Amino acid sequence: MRRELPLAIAFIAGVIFFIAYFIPHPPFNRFENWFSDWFAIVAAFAIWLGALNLMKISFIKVIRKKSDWLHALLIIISFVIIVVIGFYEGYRGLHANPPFSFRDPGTAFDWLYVNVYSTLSATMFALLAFFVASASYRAFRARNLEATLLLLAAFFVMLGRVPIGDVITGWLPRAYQMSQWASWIMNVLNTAGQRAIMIGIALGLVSTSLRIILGLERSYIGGD
Amino acid sequence: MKYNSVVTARFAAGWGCLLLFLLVSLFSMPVLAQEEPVTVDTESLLVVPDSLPLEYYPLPPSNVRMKDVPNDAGGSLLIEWDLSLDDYEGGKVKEYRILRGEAAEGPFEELGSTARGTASFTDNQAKRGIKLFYKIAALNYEKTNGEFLWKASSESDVAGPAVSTAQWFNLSRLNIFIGIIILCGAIIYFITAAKRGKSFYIRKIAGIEEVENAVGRATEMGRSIYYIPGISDMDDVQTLASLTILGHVSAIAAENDTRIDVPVSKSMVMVTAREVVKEAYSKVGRPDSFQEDQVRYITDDQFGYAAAVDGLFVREKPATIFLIGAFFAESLIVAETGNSIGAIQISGTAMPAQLPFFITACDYTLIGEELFAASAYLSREPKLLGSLKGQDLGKAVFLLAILIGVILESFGVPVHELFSVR
Amino acid sequence: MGFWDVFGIWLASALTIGIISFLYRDNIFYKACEAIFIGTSAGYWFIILYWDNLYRKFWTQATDPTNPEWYVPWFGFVLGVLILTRLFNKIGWLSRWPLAFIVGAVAGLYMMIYFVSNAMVQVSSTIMPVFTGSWVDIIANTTVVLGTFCGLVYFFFSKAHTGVFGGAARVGIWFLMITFGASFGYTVMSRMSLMIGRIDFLFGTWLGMIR
Amino acid sequence: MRARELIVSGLIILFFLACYFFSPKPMEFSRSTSVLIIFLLAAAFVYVFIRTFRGRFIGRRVVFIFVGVALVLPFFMKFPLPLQISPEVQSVYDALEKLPPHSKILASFDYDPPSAPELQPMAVAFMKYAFEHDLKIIIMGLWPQGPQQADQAIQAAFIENPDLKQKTKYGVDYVNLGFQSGYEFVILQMGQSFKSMFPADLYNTPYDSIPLLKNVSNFSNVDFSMNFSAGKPGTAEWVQIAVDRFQLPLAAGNTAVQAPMIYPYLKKGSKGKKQLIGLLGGMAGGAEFEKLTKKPAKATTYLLSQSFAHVAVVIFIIIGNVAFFREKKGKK
Repeated sequence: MRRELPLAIAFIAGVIFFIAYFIPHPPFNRFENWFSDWFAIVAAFAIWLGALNLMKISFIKVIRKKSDWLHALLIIISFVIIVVIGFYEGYRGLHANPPFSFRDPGTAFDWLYVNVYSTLSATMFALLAFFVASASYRAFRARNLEATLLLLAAFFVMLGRVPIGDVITGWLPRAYQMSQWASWIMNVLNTAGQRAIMIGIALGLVSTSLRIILGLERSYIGGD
Repeated sequence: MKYNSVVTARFAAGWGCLLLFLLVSLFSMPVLAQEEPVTVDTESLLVVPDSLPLEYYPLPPSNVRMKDVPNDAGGSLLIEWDLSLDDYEGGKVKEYRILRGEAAEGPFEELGSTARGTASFTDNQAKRGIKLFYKIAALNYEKTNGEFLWKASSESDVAGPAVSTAQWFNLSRLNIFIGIIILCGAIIYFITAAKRGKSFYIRKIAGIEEVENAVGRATEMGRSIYYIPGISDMDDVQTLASLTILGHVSAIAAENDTRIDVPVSKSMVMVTAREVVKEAYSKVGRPDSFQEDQVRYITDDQFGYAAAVDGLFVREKPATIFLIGAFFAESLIVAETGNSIGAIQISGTAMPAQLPFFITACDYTLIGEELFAASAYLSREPKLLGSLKGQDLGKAVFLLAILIGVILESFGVPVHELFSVR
Repeated sequence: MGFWDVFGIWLASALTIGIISFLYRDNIFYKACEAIFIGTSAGYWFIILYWDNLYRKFWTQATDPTNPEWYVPWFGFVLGVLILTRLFNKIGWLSRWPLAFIVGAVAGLYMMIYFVSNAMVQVSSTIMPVFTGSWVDIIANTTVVLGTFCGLVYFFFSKAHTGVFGGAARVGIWFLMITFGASFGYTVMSRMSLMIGRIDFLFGTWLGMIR
Repeated sequence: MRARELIVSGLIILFFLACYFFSPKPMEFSRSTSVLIIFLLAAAFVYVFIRTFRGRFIGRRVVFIFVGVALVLPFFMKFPLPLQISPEVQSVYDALEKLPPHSKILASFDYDPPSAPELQPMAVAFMKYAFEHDLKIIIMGLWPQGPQQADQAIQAAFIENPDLKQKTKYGVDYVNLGFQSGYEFVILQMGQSFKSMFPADLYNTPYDSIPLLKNVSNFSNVDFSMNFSAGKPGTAEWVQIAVDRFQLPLAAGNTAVQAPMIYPYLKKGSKGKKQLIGLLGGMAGGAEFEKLTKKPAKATTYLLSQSFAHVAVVIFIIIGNVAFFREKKGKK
């Protein structure tokens, strides 16, 4: 019951949605849209698990005064603040006249979103600009022909995509300046490489999906 | 793996329902063929309201005909008509209005309008299975800044009844259906063949061949080996492939009596990795030299994990580092530190965005599918070997198609139609 | 600019500098900002999914009598509740049913979507008449066809890379390397743009030093 | 160690407060100071080259300082940049030029603030162009923050061109249908009917009472569509479903890291039909589009910093590799 039923469910769901691609006749044409609603609703429930788990771990750290309990306390406080404001603004927005969305500019939720959440996530990713530069200097070596080709392509694309590339190759006729090299690399060489990779990934995904449907791939169910 | 009956039952069920479905769609083919043509052609009446003089009125369009749009869920009809004779540059026709009613004389509602010179409109609100009647009105009008000065329209005769039907099989996707059936059939065939013990050839993969000398280097220098299985959890296929390779590397490390450390970022991965390494040690006859803390959990946080691993590299100075699995933006932080302490690095991932960093920073890299091919090669598991062979067959078909297709295309044979999507 | 706007800009600037301080070393400011980030992002998605998925997609459609398909969201609701059983380890195994349904359905769907758009369409657009158009087109088209062909040969595992086949694989890996080089270049470009966006905020919006 | 950490953080805070209170607003270097700065930067790079050539690598944090300087200082410099228009950007502009007034454009915003620096400038330029040429915009988003970014782009367009504000009316000239979750299934359902996916707009006004959407039922009633995307769901999904299945004319703006994966869709297929009309790639794509619409704005100013940063990374790669080859030759 614990292992056979889920595999059967996965098999039936997989076959139905596989066939639904080929049958326009209702109700099959509605399956993909129904599934998008179910997927969205289940995702909304699943995040309750994630959030509750995060809160549980953080609470344990705070109560047992673990080494980084302050860090955990800050996680709890910021989580509670944005959730409380989110619910408050949401309900206020629904019952206001004219109703507004909790995400509208001017609501407290939007203020938290712009000034805290998006600032932090943008800066977190922006850090990588520095790490890429230091890795370029200390680790990226033309150690063999393949790595040399890679660095050359990167060289021409990076310089070609900014005006400085054309300043350097200003002495060439317009059609042969570096920005045209970069466009040619992108439109021809990159297209060919990307296609080979996309076809490879597509075939890989078909075989993984088939194994999931036929119940050969069981890792997602975990232990008994 | 025990050859259990449930799996074969499922194979039979899967194939059975697909064949059944194929038969149903084949038999339904003739039924669809005879679509009754719907054309009505009678002399049209000029409707003359009292106020406007006759010559304002354009001649109406004629020969209105409808066709059910094939391969859809019903609910859409293609309406076509011959242009009104007054439809030319500067002519009297400015627009056409499409009107629909549920009875020949019944109330007509306006569906939409098309610009002068167009002779077709798709009505995709035609409820399935209901008889519908259409007529097209040619419209002449004068407008100043959005307001109508006057309007004169003359309608074509009523055409109908037309019914939109839904088809059980989308014929335009037949080529895709055949393609996916061949591919899935090949994968299933190779998996069952591999289960029955048939051995398959997999070409040499550079990264895996190097494992021996990389571990050998660590043994000579008397330093440890670090194995980083990526930061994804057990639901990522790349992590599963990485753990297979970990088993292989641990076995060689145990033979050479060199310590292998596996810091991980997900607790479930730690549990599985411990099993894999312990089993590798016992397989080589060294169960006692395995210590639990060789495989330990660091943190779930991406950058926290990268910073912690960097610290370990700088302190322990391992001779050989493996970075195999699913990596994200932290990949270059770890690879850079590994490079700066002069270790030999073998990496492998299927994340396209991280491959450039691994290729330039590491000595050997398993590129995309090579990661999965390596785990199939090492584990000899039927489902992995069978999938790999099935995918190779798919690639072979595509390679042949491209080769032959390009040649034939140069002579004008539209081979690409075979693969195109409508 | 009301008080809250000014305070917002100052807070955002403090958080930005806190995160950037990680470049110097891992310090308490960075740890505080990281904690706020973990808490806020978990809470943010918790709220977004509540209002957009649970309320707007489930509740409004499920309780709307005029909606002919009002029963559809209820099945999603049942799946969701079953997922929550994972919280209690006694009946935790129940959560495997919705998980199996989602994983199975996604497998069935993605198999088709990827097979069509990543494989069939790409192969169909690679099969093209090569000797038409200007000589620039001819070179471009032959290179694309050759590159895709050899790239695929490299990822072919059932034959050793020796002889002509080995040659094609070698050319294939060259094309792949150039593709990785291009995406390396673009990755650098996008990370730099992100940092430029932060600098525009710090020196522009906050300090007002940029016009 | 504690003391050094406090001193450094004290210095950082002092630096920013000094800038806040004492620096000229806005600060601009004269032409000569700009040239002097470039000369100093070049000298610093030569010093690094010599040092590395002798085998003594500079530390990770020194590299960070170089990158920081290369990113910040160009903001205050003024340099005319010879910007070449790439074919994929030109084809987006040409496609927009061919649209007659009052044509309806579906603009889907699938990105979030972290990718705003690359996509917001081109979104603002697109809104300005559309309103000036009397094109109607139907906004929606597959990412929760997308529609907000669209709103910010419209407000920025109004600020830069005030009389646009009077001319354009919400509901008649543009409408914002807001975010809908469900990834690519949203596109699929829009193929059949927009209304079923967006029963009401962002401000809960019902679909049918919006004048702009009177006879817009699905993709066949839209003349053009523009997709701004930073990942998944994004341009790839729009091509796979909206273009492949519903033949929607589509152009796109992508972040730089996403662009390489989208280029294959630009190539003419066998039927001579391109899946994607054109592509604005990263900030450079935005700057080229701004140049085409003759309104240089944010993207153009960012591009100078981008250029300096790229040159810095390229020089670091060269220095690293020269030292690597010298070391390898030494070992042999």
